[in-house]
Amino acid sequence: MATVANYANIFTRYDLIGAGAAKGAMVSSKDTALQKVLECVLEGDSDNIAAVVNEALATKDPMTVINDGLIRGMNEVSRLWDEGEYYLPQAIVASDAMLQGLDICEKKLGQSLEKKGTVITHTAEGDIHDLGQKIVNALLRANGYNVIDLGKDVPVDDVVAAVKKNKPVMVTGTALMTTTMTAFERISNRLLKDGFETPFVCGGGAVSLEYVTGYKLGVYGKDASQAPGMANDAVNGLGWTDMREKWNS
Amino acid sequence: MATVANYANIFTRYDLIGAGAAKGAMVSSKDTALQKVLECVLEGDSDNIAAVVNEALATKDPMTVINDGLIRGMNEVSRLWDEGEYYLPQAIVASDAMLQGLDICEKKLGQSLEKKGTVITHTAEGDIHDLGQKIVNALLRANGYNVIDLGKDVPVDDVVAAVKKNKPVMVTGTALMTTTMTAFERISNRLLKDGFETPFVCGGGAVSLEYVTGYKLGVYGKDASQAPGMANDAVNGLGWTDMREKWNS
Amino acid sequence: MPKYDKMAYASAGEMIFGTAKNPVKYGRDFTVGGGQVFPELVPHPRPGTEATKKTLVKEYEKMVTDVLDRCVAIGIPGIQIELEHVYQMTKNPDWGGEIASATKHLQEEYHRKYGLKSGIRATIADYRKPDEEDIRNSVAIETSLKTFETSAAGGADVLSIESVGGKEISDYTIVRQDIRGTLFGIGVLGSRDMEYMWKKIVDIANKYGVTPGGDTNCAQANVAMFMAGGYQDRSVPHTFAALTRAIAAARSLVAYEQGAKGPSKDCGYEDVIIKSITGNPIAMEGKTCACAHSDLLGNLVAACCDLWSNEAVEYHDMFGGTTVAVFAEILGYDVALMNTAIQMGHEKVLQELMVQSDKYRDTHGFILCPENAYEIGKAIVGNNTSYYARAKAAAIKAGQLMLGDSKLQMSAFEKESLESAMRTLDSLPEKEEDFISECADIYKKLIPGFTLANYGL
Amino acid sequence: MPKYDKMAYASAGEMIFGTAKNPVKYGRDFTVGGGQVFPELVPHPRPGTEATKKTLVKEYEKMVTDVLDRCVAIGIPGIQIELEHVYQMTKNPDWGGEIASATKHLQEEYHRKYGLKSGIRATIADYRKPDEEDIRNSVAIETSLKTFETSAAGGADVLSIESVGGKEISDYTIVRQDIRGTLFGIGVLGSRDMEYMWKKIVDIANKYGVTPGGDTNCAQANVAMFMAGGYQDRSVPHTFAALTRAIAAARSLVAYEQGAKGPSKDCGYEDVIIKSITGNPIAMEGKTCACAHSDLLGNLVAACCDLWSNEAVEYHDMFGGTTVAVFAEILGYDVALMNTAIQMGHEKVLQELMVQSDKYRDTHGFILCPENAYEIGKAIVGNNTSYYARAKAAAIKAGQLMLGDSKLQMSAFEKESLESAMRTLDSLPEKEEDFISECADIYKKLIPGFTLANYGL
Ligand code: B12
Ligand code: B12
Repeated sequence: MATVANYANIFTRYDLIGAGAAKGAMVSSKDTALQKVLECVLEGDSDNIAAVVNEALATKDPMTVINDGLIRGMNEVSRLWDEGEYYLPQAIVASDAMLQGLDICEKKLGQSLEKKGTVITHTAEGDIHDLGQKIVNALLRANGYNVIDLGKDVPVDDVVAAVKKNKPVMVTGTALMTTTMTAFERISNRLLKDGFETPFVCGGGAVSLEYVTGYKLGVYGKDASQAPGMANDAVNGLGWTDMREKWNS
Repeated sequence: MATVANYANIFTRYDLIGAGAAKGAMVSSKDTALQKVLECVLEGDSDNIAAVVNEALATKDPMTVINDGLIRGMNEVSRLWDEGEYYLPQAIVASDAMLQGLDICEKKLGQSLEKKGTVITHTAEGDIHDLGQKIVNALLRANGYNVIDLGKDVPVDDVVAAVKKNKPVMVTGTALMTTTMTAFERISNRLLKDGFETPFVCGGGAVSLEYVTGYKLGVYGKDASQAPGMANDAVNGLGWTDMREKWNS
Repeated sequence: MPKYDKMAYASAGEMIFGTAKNPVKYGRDFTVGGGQVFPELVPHPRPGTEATKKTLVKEYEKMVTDVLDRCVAIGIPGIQIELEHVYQMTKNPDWGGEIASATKHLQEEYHRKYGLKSGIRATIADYRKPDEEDIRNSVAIETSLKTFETSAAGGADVLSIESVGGKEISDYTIVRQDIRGTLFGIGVLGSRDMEYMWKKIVDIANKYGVTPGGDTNCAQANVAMFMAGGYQDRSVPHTFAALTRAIAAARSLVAYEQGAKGPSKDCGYEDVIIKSITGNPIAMEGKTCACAHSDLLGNLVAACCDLWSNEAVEYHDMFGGTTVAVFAEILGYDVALMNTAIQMGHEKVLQELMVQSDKYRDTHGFILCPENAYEIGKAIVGNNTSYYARAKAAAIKAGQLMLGDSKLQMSAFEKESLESAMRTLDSLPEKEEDFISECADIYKKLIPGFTLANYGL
Repeated sequence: MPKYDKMAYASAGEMIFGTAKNPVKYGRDFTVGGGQVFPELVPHPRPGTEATKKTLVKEYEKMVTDVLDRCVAIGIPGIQIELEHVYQMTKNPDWGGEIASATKHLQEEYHRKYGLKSGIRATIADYRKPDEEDIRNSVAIETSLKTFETSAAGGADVLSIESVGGKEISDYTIVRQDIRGTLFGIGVLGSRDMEYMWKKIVDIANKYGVTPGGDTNCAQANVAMFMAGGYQDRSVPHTFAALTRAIAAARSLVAYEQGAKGPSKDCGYEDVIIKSITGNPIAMEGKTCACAHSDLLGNLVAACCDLWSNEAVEYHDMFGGTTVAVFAEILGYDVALMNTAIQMGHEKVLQELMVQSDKYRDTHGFILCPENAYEIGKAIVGNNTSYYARAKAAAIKAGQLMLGDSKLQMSAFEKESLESAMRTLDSLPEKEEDFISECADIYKKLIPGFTLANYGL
């Protein structure tokens, strides 16, 4: 059987370009206990996080462990992910570890850290493609948001009712089918009718910028990683038109 | 070199199915002179039409030659075309011959046959794809219409002005580019503003039913062969909404 | 329980596009796997048309007519049309039935007029929610089964589904690069759910005299592959996605153990492994399904296909006609090339070209090239003691193959991700019951709503 | 006057995809005809975006980015992007220039980052109206030439046009099945107009150091082919369209006689004949240009291509990404298969498969399969006494070939149409001047606005 003389004329492995130039994590702590917390977060090591956090809490106050260990570690993870060093799973397992550590610190503190705000997430009526939503949930939680997860295949009525009840800073919708995404427009109309101007960030495979910016409140979310930034904007008082301006043009 | 064992597994020559079942023209005249006229039209024989029409006019009055020769022949051509017996070129050369014969008869009559009505045709501003329009022109003329041919790459203003001046029963537009068809909507708006409700039949490669039925006056023309039937409807008083109902749904 | 204990083919070299050991015949003169590849065209309705049954049926009639017209225009000898249900078609059983029936009438007309061969696949939407409901007794499962019936009664020739058993686990584990959980979600739970579902589907198919087609691991292996994405994506490692695919083969096989006959469902990239085991015809999709998603094995994946599909395209206008006609044309020429190769006796050469185009482009193509797929198939049938054992064996074999071919380049990150998964796989318990109880403990804590009862455990 | 008097290849057997006798090199590491086939992707803007320069430039930037991203995602080694001007880009020379420049910047960025090879073709719109104006001195020609300059200055690597000389005649004659007039409009007037235009285009290309690509007989042979359509269309006989194509080869050749170097323009289906004569690389399109139009030779037409194109696709969303990315992916895999064949030494087998897929599907494919194309090429170079003589010889040869192969089936109607055209061709005068004066008499009467002066006569 003949063999291939030169694969380079058939395909180019662009994924290998610049590979190996990995720079790794750039944060560390002089404190050994905090260093261990940092490492656990950076490695997403949920098995050991409890132990190292408890160890650190033996000598430090909870806010220090949170700020200089857990949150500092998570910020570095975000940087590594943004720069393509980490893949999504590294970001997610880190956030799992971080949230577990946080839990322990909060117990010790005797109170929960104040959340940055509440976000309601859902996957459209008739649609069970909810993986995008799950990623959004994880990333928002890792960034300090209180997430109300309405789940998948959520009737329009339920989304509207939840917004009225919880007055979130932002509501999100995921839809993967062009035949289910039409629910978003109905939600938007209902919210407006009742005087709500909550930014409504919509994303998912079949959903397009063109579609989402075709109804009021709609802001298009291309990638789950944008969700925390968008929520921050909403908390900072940006309205849906400003957000659309910023994220969708 | 290997050869193909069985082409039937690669493609099917659907064009050959039922071939040979050709039934041919089904009209004839007992009158030899009219029979020749009929044959000339059926064969699209522009070289001989003058001679045979003149021969027929020697013994018959012009209206008989027109009705029982030229128009009868042309009707049969239309039937043959509709049934897939004739190709478009047969219809067009027949109409060429028919129109030449008509000319001679009209001269003898001393007056033109009354036209069924006036139709204005054009190809959109910026567009020189005018072949569809040319076919429309030929078919409308063959069907007794006075065609005002504005040509190709016609500014919106000129189309509007021509409609105002000539008050046609119908106006047509051809566009082959999605970036030029947008002129149709502007024409429609201008006509409406000035109180004209002339049916505006738009067609051409890139133009779709969806687009044309998105603005007022617009009726979508899929095939040039529909133009005469549409013009007949317009003459019979159908408005653009009726025509859209009839042709576009 | 696993049934297959041997390979259908004596070697990978025997496997080729267009021919399957067990061809199936249905529809209008339509034989799949009988020496000729046919296109499978999947049309999707425009948003808004799902509003009423009337508008949706009309949309399908237009789409199907455009497809059949294009076949006749360019000489495509035969075609399968997949009615891949959007939610509304399954949710309302009579909609699915009526659309199948409208499609059948059109196909019959073109068969009468032109002799155009044809078949219809109905893929019922599985909209059960394993983390929210009893998936063996819910409105969702009852409705889906009802719609299988109306579809078969209406005119569908082949029944398929993209079943979602174990998705609640794999959704959690795939984005965490957790191979243990992924093996559990797909290899164990997915397989058990399929056994349950496919018994019922095969019964319905038999009741109506139609063909039970096959399933796909869209809900899991395609999620991983989709997220692994292109060369620049950083969502899921490509090596991890390849392991997921190998596991998926052990799972999707269950349909055939319960009586499915093929053609398999187009988006099951694992189907080539399944063909090596079952000898049943398979539907595949690659470059010409770019309208639905990108992949890194556009040519290779056609190497053993019996139907060649576009996965799905939404109905819209293009300069050259509507999308459904355009993709019917491209698929039509793709299969014409394959059929010419068959007619000229050059099919193995063309297959080798397809393979070499993509074998070293990415890990997914690497493990699915016929030789490697065959090896994975052997690992599956050689470990048929439990769903777990064979799925694990498939993953380990895939990993060994990837690590064993020096032409397959990997970035350091990708390689480390593979080696780490291999270490985990090696460390897992021998016995299925041990694995199940280990996983049950872990994931019941982590995944709200997850319950073993959904899987008869 | 005709220049070519011999064939570039000693036999049809020497012609193959990916390799041309005279490769051309430009852009970012981009060589066409040097042993590798590349895709040529043609994006078209959405309606409405043509409203202002700003919106149109932005639209192009988005489209080009999507294309380049997809190349990197799946590993396409290089790509050409064609800026096929919509009217507004030519009408406003600075628009065309700015879009070329924006495209170049993006290509440079991807070349720098990833080593992605690339080139840009600008196809300026020829919007002269031969029946309404002096086509050698009009605003239209001046503007077009101006836009050639701004495009070359802006960043276009290759210049092309779909020139329209003689269209006023052929539009009249093609729909009347008048082969004499078609020969006149294409073979004589078209050739003369190209001689005039291409001198100027080559000068501009030289001035800016870019490559003069080639022309296409889109305005005439494609009209005939497009109208001949599919098996069920009844607008123009397929045999007539095939004759038109042979004539077109003699005409489009003029570009190279005036200094064009290739790659030819994708929609010139006659290009394979031209490659046989000139040895210049050619761009072709077939199955994967179904987005722009259907044809009956989707595989065959790739047999000798150096670039492989989608002709044109409007920018829209699909499930799998935007249309331009989707078609870049399909083209990318198409060429990967060809390049694999080249690398494995199986290119002649793959070529034969392409050919046999469509040689007997329809007359157009039949006359354009390499052997027959080569024979038509020989008829052209063997009758190089005048544009008329060689175009007529091409048509007669094509007709003889069609009538001489019993495997090529034709309906009675198609055959009669061919035989009737052949009788007419046989009856035409020997000398060009006689033919011109005969046609001048006839068509001046029939076609309002037609004037010999437009063609220097
Ligand atoms: C995997 C998959 C499935 C799995 C879903 C598993 C799961 N875990 O969710 C299963 C098998 C269940 C499935 C089922 C079906 N599917 Co499906 N599926 C897919 C596939 C291949 C990938 C989807 C996916 O998981 N992507 C990965 C996730 C992470 O991406 P994502 O959700 O888009 O999210 C990303 C962004 O969009 C964004 N994002 C998402 N939401 C939000 C929100 C915010 C706020 C922000 C900022 C960002 C954001 O962030 C994420 C990236 O970080 C797509 C193909 C495609 N082209 O999309 C088809 C697809 C969506 N499915 C389709 C169909 C038709 C179906 C079925 C109806 C088929 C059937 N008849 O069985 C059923 C649906 C049943 C139902 N009622 O829902 C069609 C939809 C076509 C259409 N008409 O619109 C597609 C396009 C495939 C096709 N045929 O072409 N499917
Ligand atoms: C031939 C052709 C040309 C020829 C035109 C020759 C001629 N005689 O008109 C030439 C070479 C001149 C040409 C030039 C260009 N073309 Co051009 N051309 C084509 C092609 C291949 C076929 C068009 C054709 O003649 N069809 C045959 C005729 C008979 O069909 P028709 O006009 O559609 O008419 C039928 C129906 O639509 C209907 N109909 C039409 N009008 C009406 C009206 C009424 C009332 C009714 C009832 C019916 C009706 O009846 C007819 C059938 O009976 C198309 C491909 C396509 N998919 O359409 C591209 C196409 C239209 N061209 C295209 C382009 C881009 C161009 C150029 C800009 C390219 C360039 N940069 O040079 C220039 C345009 C310059 C300009 N300003 O106009 C694009 C348009 C893309 C877009 N963005 O929309 C297309 C789609 C090709 C592509 N790239 O995919 N082109």
